[in-house]
Amino acid sequence: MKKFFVLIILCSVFVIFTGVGPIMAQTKAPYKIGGIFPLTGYLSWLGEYKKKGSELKVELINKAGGINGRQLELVVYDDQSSPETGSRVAQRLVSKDGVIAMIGTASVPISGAVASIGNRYKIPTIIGSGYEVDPKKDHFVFNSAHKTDFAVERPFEYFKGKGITKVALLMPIGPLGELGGGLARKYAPKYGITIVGEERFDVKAPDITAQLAKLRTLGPQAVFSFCTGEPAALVARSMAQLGMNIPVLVSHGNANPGFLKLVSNVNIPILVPAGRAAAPESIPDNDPCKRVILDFNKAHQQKFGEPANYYSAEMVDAVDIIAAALKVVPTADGEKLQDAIEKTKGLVGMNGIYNFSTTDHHGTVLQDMMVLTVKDGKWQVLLK
Amino acid sequence: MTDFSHIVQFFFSGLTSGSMYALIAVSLVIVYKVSLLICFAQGEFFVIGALAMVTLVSKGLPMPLAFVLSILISTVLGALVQRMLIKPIQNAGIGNLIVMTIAISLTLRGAALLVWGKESHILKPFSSGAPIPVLGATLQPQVLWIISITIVVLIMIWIFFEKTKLGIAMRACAENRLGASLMGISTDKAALLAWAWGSGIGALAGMAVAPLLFMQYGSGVMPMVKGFIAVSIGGLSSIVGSVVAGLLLGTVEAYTIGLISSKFSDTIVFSLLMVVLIFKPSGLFGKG
Amino acid sequence: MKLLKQFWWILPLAFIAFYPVTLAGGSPYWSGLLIFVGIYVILTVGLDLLMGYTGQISVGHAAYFAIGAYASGILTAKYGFSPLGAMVIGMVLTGIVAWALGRPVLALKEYYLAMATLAFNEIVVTLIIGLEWLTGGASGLRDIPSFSIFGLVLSNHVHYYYFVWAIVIIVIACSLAVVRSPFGRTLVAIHSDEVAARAFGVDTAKYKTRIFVLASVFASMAGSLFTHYMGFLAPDDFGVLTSINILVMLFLGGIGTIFGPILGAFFMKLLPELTYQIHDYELLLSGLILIIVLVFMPKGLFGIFTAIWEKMFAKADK
Amino acid sequence: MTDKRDAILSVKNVTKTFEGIRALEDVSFDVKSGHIKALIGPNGAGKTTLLNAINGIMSPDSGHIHFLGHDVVGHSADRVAGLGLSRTFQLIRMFTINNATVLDNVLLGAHMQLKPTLFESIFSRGKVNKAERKACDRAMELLRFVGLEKAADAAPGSLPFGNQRLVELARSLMTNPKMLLLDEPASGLNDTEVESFTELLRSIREKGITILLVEHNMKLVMNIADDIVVLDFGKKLAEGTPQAICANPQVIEAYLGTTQTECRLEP
Repeated sequence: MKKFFVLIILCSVFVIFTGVGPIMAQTKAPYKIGGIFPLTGYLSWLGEYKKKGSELKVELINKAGGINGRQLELVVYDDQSSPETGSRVAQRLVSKDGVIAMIGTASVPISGAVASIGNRYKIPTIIGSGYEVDPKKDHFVFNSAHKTDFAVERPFEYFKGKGITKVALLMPIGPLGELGGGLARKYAPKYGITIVGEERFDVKAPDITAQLAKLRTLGPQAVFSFCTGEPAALVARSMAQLGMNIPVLVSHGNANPGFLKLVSNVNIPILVPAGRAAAPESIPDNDPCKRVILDFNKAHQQKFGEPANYYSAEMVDAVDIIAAALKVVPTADGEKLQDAIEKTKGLVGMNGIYNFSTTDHHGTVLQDMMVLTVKDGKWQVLLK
Repeated sequence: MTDFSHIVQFFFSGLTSGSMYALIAVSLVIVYKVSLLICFAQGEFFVIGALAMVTLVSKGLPMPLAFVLSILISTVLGALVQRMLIKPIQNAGIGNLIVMTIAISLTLRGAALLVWGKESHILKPFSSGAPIPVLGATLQPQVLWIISITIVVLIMIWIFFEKTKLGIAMRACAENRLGASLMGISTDKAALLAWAWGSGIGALAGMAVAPLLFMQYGSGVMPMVKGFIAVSIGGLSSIVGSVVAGLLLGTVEAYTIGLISSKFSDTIVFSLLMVVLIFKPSGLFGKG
Repeated sequence: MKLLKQFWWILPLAFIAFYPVTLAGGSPYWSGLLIFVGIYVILTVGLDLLMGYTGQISVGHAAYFAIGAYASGILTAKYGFSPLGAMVIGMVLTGIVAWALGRPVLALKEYYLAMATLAFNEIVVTLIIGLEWLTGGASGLRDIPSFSIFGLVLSNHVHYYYFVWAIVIIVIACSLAVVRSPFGRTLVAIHSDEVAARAFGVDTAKYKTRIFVLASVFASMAGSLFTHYMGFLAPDDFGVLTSINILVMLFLGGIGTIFGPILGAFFMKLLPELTYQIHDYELLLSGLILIIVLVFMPKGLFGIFTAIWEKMFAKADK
Repeated sequence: MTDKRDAILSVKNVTKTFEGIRALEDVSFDVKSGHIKALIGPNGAGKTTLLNAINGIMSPDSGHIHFLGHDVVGHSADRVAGLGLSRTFQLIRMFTINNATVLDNVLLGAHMQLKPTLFESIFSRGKVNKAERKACDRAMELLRFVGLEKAADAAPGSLPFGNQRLVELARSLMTNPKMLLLDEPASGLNDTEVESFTELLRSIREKGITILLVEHNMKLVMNIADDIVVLDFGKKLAEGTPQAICANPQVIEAYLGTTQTECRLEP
């Protein structure tokens, strides 16, 4: 009897917390695109941005009459911030839902898992992450996010202009940290920068002052910590608390309003590389991207009460790239679609102007990245 | 290349994490002593306490009131969990109990996700103020709060288990079930109380470090693992041992990061732990 | 009815044999899903030998999964080994690691044992992350070829499905052979009462180590199969959370039976298929399901299964 | 009295301390091959501790224990068992996990003969099965010997305590021991059962198996023991034939006082 009582309570807990899932119904035969986002797990906070952005873009395209008279449909799955689940849902999209292309996901390992499926099943896949696409092996994979190289090169260019030559690295343990560390060492000589020291930290650790204190002895003029979100804010805040009043460079993943909130009371210069979408007001009027960004932001503001950000922009552009290719080659054939995407030239997106080729699956160029800093809770452009 | 001020800074860093590990470890030990069960959901009380306080503060409640209310919420939650979920299967094997606490942890984390969403929440420090320079290193005021909360909690535990009739009876319960019932406390009631204490202290730990961390529904996993390490080193049933082990763990971590390798600090810490377990199977401070 | 009682095992076997062509309808997705299920069956059955039969708690089974997976991944992707050769090397390597760890670690009891196994899992994961030059670090290891045996490439999902399930069946057969032999009886004795078992001449440390090695070698095998199917490896999939997941499958399915873990793996891998629309609730749901199983059906899903089975035959026998 | 050649077990100056309390203090005695030696004494006298020390469950702090010429101090229990020493437990220790039956329990006694390995269990089923069938026959034989062949498939927990002790006895015999340590095997048996149990012990002795018997039932002890050693507070109080022990005033004071009526030899 007691056990029965427990059962009732457990069931009611679930009922209370669960709403009724939305049931989607489609009448036409649309072009199906798969979307894979980290909606739960440690990357979930950015997965939402990506999902919202891409869903809105699909909605806008459909409102404008679709493509070749057909609608687009975005089938979204959660990769749970795990490569295995990413691979599984990609598989599901490809073979069960029969999508003609995939977009999405966030971290390098999940991208790798999804890309592997895209290649195997010859489904064009547009990743939005730091994953570096090697067109020779990743024939079907593209990346609408700026190359991670840009997020290091551009700030280094800025450092050079400011006479900063000594940079210390404080990298999170994980894919981002590995990538950032490698790129920093790669580009430092080019911009006359010396890496004075390198430390690692666990993003879940409550305290990173030990690493910072160690780096401080090396006399750096700036700290480069290639991390995103809370850890980035933690680095900045800890530096401020230790009285290290030197610039801290964090990853381009931070160019979103959430990060502004996290560092609202930190008083050291925080440098964030970012695409145009992060600070549209600073773009000159003659820039073709400005229109695209402002138009989309308006719709985004209307629907979600906030403008799009750098994360959503990647996915919006990913949808756009597929849509553009579909207009050229109205096909469900993966090889043909891949070919069309690879031939895309001069596509004006929110992140820049995409020019793909058989040797470049990233499409954007170094100048598409800017360097921002946080000033009075707002973005300010340091390097355009 | 490291001078004295860094050694001090590493020490503060270790003290901060160490106090947090120690509090979690104590909450685990209290439950273990009475019900011979390590609760793998302790990390969730840590998170729920902190997030409840964030919410209450943002609703405009004064800090102290929010503090007390959050502890109360976790305590009641812990007691409810014990009554509803642990008690019905308390005679099952240890494997079942471990998996049950894992199930509770999944459920609470799932509920926290729905209540507080996926984003991180920040709690403002208990007192404003600039970092304090000490011997060339810097100390954040919140760290002083964490340390004093740890001390106060330990004193409270000491008073409760050594000086109050109820506490003494509970302790007796841990050692001898029959003896305890003679002292007027049933093992049932003792377990319930232990859970209440445990979840309350877990929540307290979460609230104390929340201003240093960014709290999110999944933030409880790491503290739980670290607390578990501390009790394994300190001995499952030794409160003093677990406090010392928690502080030791934090300090060793900080010095490993600072002096040896931040890349392999976790590898080193876990390897040390295995060595300790193999050569001292019931912890450094455990008996028998 | 009697026929059913004797030859019931033909039913699941037939299901597995015809699944890709019937239910899955040739869809790579559904075959793929069962490939994952198969891999987790191997892991869970291995853990069951260790936990369900021998009573040794492990919260770090993913460590051996990882060693097998990375041995296969690294040897094939970087050094051009044949997948089969790499798999065998992985199994040997894992076996040696487990053998070396076995005696000191399995001398621990209960929570200390849980902690030590968890710690080893963390050590393996942090080493994978730390040794970037070898493992590809946290960013993952790319370009792992499909499985091939003697020149026959199993890139087709249906072929690979049969390959994986053939191994699953071998693993199950081996496990059944072990538990239904004097060896299994010895394990149960160790589980029940280690001291008493020793008094009857059982070198408990030796037997615990042996079964630990077997379970780890199984896990390593599962890792190799996983690697070649994913074509990509990242440490994220081998953390303590994966170990806990395997533990949950074991308890959900029914610990201490060979068929329970199969049900558990099926259930846990198929559950997300039902909750795609409500992914935010999945965590809560899986927690609640597990609680319900633990409180109401301590023998897990297999317990219900056998209860129904017995009722069926009890009626039939009348 | 101490004939070296004849002693299968010899305990010399064994001392064991638990948290400051002397459980055993300088205990020495021999057990002659083929004898039944009874070990008696009040509760807490250290009898079970001594058995645990002999079969290697725990090591004494000092002293020597020789079994068949081997010094077994520091040997683990399984090595001692391998020498041919088996035992039963005061608090019954049955294997019950995974629905183990009475027969399974007895079969575990065959562990040292079967010495199962993983390789054979998997790859050499024929050989394993053959050995197992043989062991099964022997186990059934032993169950018949203790009168429990009907309970072979029962769960051990479902049997009355007395019968569980008999299962333990069968399990120990299954190891083909040279010597048995029996820890209060007759507790929980009624008078008629005790009588048949006495017969059982006699026929075990006839098989040439030496027995060290810890028992409170003085009637049983006096009936069957060749030799008795008395422990009190961890010290050896007396040793000798049943008659001598019965007549020993120290023993009567310390232990036999209330049960003296039973301390009588059968005619």
